[in-house]
Amino acid sequence: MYRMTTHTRAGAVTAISAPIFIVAALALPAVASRGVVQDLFFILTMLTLAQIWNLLAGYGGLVSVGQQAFVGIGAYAMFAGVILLGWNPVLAIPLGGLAALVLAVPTAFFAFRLQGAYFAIGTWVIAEVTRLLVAQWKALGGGTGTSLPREATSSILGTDAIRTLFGLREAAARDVLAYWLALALVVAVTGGIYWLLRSRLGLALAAVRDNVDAAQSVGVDTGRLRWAVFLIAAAATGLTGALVFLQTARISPGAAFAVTDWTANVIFIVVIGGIGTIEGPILGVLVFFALRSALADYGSWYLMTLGLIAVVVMLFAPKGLWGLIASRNGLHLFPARRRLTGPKIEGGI
Amino acid sequence: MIWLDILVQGILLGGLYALFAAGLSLVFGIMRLVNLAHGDLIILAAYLVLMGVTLLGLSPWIAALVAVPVMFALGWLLQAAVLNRVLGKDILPPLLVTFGLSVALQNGLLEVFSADSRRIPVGALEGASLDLGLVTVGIMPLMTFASAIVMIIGLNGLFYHTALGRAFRATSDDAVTAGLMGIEPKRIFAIATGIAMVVVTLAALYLGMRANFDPSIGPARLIYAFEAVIIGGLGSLWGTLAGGIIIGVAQTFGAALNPEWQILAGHIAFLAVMLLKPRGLFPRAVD
Amino acid sequence: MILRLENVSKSFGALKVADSVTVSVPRGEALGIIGPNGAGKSTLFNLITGNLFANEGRIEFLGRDVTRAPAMERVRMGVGRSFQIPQPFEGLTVFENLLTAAAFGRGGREAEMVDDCARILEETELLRKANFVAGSLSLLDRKRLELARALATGPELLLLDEIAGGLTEGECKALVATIRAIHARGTTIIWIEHVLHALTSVVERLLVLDFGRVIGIGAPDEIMASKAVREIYLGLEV
Amino acid sequence: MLETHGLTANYGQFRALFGVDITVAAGECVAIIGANGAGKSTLMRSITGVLGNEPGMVLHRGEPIGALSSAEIMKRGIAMVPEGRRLFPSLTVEENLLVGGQARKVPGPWSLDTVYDLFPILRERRKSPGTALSGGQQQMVAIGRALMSNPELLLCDEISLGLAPVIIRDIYAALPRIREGGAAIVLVEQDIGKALAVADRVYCMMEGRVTLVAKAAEVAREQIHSAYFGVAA
Repeated sequence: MYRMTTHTRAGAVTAISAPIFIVAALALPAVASRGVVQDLFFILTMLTLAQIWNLLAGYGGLVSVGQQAFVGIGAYAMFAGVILLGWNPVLAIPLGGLAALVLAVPTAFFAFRLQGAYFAIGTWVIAEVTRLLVAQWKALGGGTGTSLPREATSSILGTDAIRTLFGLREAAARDVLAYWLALALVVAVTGGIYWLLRSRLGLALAAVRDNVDAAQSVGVDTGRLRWAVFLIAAAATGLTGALVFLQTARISPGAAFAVTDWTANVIFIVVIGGIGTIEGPILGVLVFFALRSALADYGSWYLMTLGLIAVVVMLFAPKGLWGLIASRNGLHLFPARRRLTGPKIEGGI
Repeated sequence: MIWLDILVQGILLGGLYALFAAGLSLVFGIMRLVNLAHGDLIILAAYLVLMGVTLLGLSPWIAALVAVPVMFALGWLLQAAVLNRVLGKDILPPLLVTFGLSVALQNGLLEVFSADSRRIPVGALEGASLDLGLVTVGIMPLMTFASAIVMIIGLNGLFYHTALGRAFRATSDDAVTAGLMGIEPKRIFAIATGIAMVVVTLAALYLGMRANFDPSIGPARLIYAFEAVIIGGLGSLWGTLAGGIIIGVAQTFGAALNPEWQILAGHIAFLAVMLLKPRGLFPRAVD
Repeated sequence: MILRLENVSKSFGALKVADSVTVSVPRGEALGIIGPNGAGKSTLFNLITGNLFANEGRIEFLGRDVTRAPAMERVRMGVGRSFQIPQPFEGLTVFENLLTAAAFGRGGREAEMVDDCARILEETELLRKANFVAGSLSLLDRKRLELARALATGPELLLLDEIAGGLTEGECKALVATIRAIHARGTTIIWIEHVLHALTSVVERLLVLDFGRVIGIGAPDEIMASKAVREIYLGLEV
Repeated sequence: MLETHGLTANYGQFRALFGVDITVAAGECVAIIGANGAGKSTLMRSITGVLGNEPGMVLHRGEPIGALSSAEIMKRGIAMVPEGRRLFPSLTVEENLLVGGQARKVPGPWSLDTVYDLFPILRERRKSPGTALSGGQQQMVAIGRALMSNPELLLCDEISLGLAPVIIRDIYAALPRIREGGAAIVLVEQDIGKALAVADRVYCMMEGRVTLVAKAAEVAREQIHSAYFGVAA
């Protein structure tokens, strides 16, 4: 007689349009220029990082400002796989995820000892330590960094097929491959987070966010939940890092562990778009990219503007741009709300 | 004898880190706010002092004296206009706001002062040193350390022997009840942040006189400050000095082994303390 | 005996909030707990649920020593509780609140819990508002939700903390009828309450707590009539 | 001197007070009794501005004070002894007392010396941290701290809570002396006997409403019982 559903009309629209978007995005390199493909690669990887950070902070309450640790270690692990083990770069990407996962264990062990805001700086310290340690890794260029060897970049799995398919030069084909991988990653991460929110774990996350004591008293293992979220986020961040530096083919500790690129920008995307929603980071990354393009010629004014916009958004619209939209018309493109249907039930949401 | 020298240098360096940390500790102690822009505010103050020296031709000491009220007002305004609005049970808003401020400030400084390294000129004092028999110490590090001690004594005096200090501690314990005593918590917070900025100016003065600085080095100062505070145990200024000394000594020993290990050694010392004493060396009895 | 407390003590610094509490609750009983504000009633609940751990003594649930077992484990064994100040998951709907409790309290799949959640919502008169966000509820509905969520964990032992306080008489009556029905189905209940007429209409025994000590336990009539209890509880100098 | 008109209070979504009217005249002692959850403490928190309310709902000397902050209300001469004492743990006994008087400096009978005369034990323990004291001594500090501002009106929220009867007697013994100093007193109490013994008038509250207003000397036990529990004795 009673049924549970998460179905909404907006959700149905998403379910239909998402595959169309994905197919269109897959086919895009056939018509788009190399510059567009590179821009899209940038957007997709930033979106991936933003979704992951949003999972951590927006859903898990874990405000990390040390995500660059996992980007960096993921990228370096991929380089190590290629340079030291002679793996194909594409196959070395999972190594990045694995390395980040391994690093996440001691990171969580230390950072979880710090309460609240100090957790944030704790993760930052770990990121710095990782950066300094990696800079000692002479086989990978130490403090100055290194590049992927020519023979590795020229033999990346799948580039030959892309070259013949689109009639591209090698470097452009590599960009297309990276773009496709980024597309796969962002779909997997966004889809994975959406799936998580619709699973039991999603209820637990929401419960813990609302009230830790009450969550424990209904049987939620809050400690394990934190660990799970942190480890998942670290592994996915590591994969993204490996992919980003596969595309650039050059790495240095400064670039791979840059707090501005991999954490500050990501935080601004989430905050401006709307924290605690899947739609927020998507909207945020578009605003971010638009700002970046518009202010590209103004050097550091651009980052300053971004920082100030984030402050203003936090002060006046703490739920971000998507929050403004959703509060107006209750639109949810990724509905996870479980509704009970059956006799005697009135509206609600 | 070289090791003794390194130890002394490290201890004196700890004084500088205690200066970095005291403002952070003060603000956290009173309003449970972690200001991620703290390091960048130090750099801002350093540029203010530098401007006083280069544009107005003042001596660094006078320039710092001029910068003090400016920084106090800035801290007061920052707290009253921005941070008071986001203080609350949820730690996310203040963290994100101060993080946004940090990035904005850093890039604003970069735009105004460029990425060039600068230094506050102090003339003859810069290289001067004092021969203590066993070791020779620089006058500047010695003054830094002495200033840190004077500052801690001063802050403790303010905290424990004045009505304002009483109001600080009462508000820190229980802001609602402090309100019932006629104390406006938001006003107290604004004054506290103002005072923290005065300490920041002192830190900036020594930072700028002892070494080169540029707009990008704020976050690293924040991290040193944070480590000193956590090692010391929240809420104890003497503990913060001890924390600063531990990091300073670790850094000088690390640097003696290999110049590349200086910063790393400081961080490792921090992590080691965290492992052994998660609540710091001198935790407050009441939390 | 479903629950046994043996010489359970708990102190916060110098303050003893539970002082050698010994009590046994047989399966199916409804036990009321009264005592002045600050007597340690909610502390006792927190010790039973594992939100606090006893300094001394032993707590047994279903014959197993649970003195050191964490809250989460006790919920799964069948200890359900409501909070004195309602603590709903404000961002979730009423139904989702129950679903969370059912899925984690019993360790089952969500889909299997739907019917049961609907039944509990019906019983606690919340069905109508199943899809309302908990943060928007009135006090009465919050109290109902506290009860419903505790029930959704599938408790053998239900701990109710001042669930009738702050309600109008009519609202209180309706809630009491619900609690009585739950009790009639065999759920063991321990109930802290200041609204005595509500309490005495359900419970079979009353326990009086003062300064963390048990100063009386027995049939409600006897307890309410005892001079010592009246003096301590009401402070009336009779 | 103080009046509330249809005072309502909400905690988030739910309402804890449903239109409460009380008045307190200068120098008067009023008791507010009722079971736990009746709204007594909420009433105190509303009057002192801890909970916000509509400006016109609380009047002090005829002026609306509902929109003022706790600090501003306190500076008008309304001091509170909060429920649970709420001493500042990082302040000593003497500092706790001093903090009570530092924001409002008006001439009056109360000073560090006279508070120590009222509760001599506090003089001996003036250097101890407030929280190292016994419950009864802490309560004395809380009362003394409120007196330090020489208030016109002293609000006492559950000052006998969790204390042994002999200690409660000592604390209540101080109330007549506080009245001699000129302050009006509002006593929020669960201990009906104690409250009635010192009050001029009594309000009984139940479930967020005032259910009984009477002169303390004239009220019958049965009346209180039914106002307190909602059922006859």
